Amino acid sequence: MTIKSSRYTISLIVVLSLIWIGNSGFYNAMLLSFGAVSVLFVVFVAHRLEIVDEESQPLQLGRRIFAFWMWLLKEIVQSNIQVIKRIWLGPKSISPVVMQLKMSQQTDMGKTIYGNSVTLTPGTVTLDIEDDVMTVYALSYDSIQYLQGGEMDRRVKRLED
Amino acid sequence: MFLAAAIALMVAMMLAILRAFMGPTLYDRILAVNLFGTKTVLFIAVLGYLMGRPEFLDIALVYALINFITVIGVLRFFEYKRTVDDSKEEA
Amino acid sequence: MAIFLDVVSWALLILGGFMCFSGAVGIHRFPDFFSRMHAAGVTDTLGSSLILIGLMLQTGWQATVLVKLALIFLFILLTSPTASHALAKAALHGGLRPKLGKPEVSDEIPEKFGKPRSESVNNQL
Amino acid sequence: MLMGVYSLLSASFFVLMDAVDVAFTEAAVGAGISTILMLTVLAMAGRFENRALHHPRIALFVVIGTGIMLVYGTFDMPAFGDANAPVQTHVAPHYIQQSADEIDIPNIVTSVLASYRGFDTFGEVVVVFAAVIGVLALLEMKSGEASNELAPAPMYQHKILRIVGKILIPPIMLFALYVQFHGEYGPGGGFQAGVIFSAAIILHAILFGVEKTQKAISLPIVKILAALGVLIYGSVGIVAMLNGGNFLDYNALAENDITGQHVGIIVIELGVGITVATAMMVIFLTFARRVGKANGETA
Repeated sequence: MTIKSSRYTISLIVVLSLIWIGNSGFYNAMLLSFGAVSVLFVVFVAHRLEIVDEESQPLQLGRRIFAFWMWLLKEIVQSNIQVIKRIWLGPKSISPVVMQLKMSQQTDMGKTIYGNSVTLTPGTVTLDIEDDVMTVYALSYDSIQYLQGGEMDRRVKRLED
Repeated sequence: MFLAAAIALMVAMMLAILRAFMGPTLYDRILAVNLFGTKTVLFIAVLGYLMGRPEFLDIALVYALINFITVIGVLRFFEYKRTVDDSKEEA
Repeated sequence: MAIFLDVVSWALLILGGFMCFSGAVGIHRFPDFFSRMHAAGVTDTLGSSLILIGLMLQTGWQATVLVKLALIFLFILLTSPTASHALAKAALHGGLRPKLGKPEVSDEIPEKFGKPRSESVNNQL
Repeated sequence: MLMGVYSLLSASFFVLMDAVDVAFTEAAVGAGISTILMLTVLAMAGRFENRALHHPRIALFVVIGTGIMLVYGTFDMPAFGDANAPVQTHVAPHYIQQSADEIDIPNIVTSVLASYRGFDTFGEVVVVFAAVIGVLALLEMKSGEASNELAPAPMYQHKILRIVGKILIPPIMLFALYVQFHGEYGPGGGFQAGVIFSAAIILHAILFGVEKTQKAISLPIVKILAALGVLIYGSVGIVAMLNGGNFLDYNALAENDITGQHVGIIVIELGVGITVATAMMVIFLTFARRVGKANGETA
């Protein structure tokens, strides 16, 4: 086990312990020791399943992700209002578009965040990601133009490095 | 107030079920079931408050987990089935 | 303070309920699968967030309840776009094609996704 | 899949009726695992369906007839919530009133399931184990031939699914263990925990392919664990006997009656959890492997 992989293990242990402590609500010695055993067991199984790495424990994103979330939240609220307006206006108000966009992210993690952010903001859905081209389906041309403007792309890119 | 939210969720669930039965495509059905699952999670959480039993949240959490796994499982199944069908057509 | 919290959480709950309801209406009003997906997305994101935050304000600061609600919240935010994306992708590869509004502004849907096979994806259940 | 909706619905009903534990089980078992197992079976059986031997109408008739009889039977049952119903007057009051004194754990359902009705639960665990043996006996008869794995759909393209799956699987497993150990306090226990844990493993198998899951969790070990779970349960009973009590009489496990009950319940819940989790895994993995084989032969 190298230093690098043990970092992810420690992060996993911390996350799992927090989940346990937050969930349990009983802090006697017995349940806490059960918790410790459970966490270790899960870490062991996760190692066997080969799912402990930089993809499952995105440490490199660091603190910047919070700022990104805040920004994303604002976007989500705005686009939600739009979609709901369209729902009540009826099917005539939409004119769906499919577009292929380039994504500037290098890692799969970055692409995932970008793709999921696009899907999370209603009005746009990621249909497919292949290499660095993303196929997006949108309810209207405006949302595509917004994505083409590239603000979200840049923000996700900034998370990466 | 919880009641109002619960009723709204109930109505949403009904509509989702309607869509699940109507189809018309397989994916519509899966979408509706997924929506139904999310609504159920919320519904159970709200219901827990309505009845003053916060341990219902455990169930809601399990639901959220299981719902996701089921949807993915169903999707993978049909994806897999299609690849087999395709290979059959070619043969 | 308590009353203020109550009012805010009521407002959030009602708003969330309304969002979920409109999303459900949306999956009946929109014409095809892909646009319905957006309607479902509305309820998944904003609807559930509003309701869960509304509930969080009503916990009376019991730590475990708060944590559980937060876990549900995170979980929904993580899985719902994933599930939507997987669904959309499966539908696209399964040969379903979205109805497009103005074809002139859309790129062609690439051939690599295979031929449309609308007849075979219907009524498999 | 509509079956899954049905399970969700009935779970909501149980929630309404305040039967938290039942709802929990229904949520986990009905909505998730049964749907996935059904689909796996479909994937396996769908290819070579035999021509129906008997007329489907007869079957329909039988089903409707049974349904009518069942509905008729319920007329004899006491009205829902009737305080004089035999269920309410027989042993239930004893369980509800004495549970706190005799066993001292907050969740009555767990104490009934694990302590008062220890024999019944033991029987259920054995049934689960027997189901595993049955599945293995039916499916593994032609073992020895090179197993050709579930045709891997191109996973490397599913970037989003892969990453999100990786993030989610460990918390799901931890949550299963949380449910396992908090069965005494809230809804939950061995059965539910086992199902959730296996669901995490099944998710891994769905996302990364059965082959990879099997490399991490070898089937022989899982099979041994399944047997071990039943063994744990049974040996608790035997230890109780050695200490001078009856089979599964937890009071004999420790000096103090209540401590004895606690220890007994925790250990047997663990046994139940292990058995259920491994049973689900064995069944799913065996089926999934067979799917690959069957299609390898026909396609």
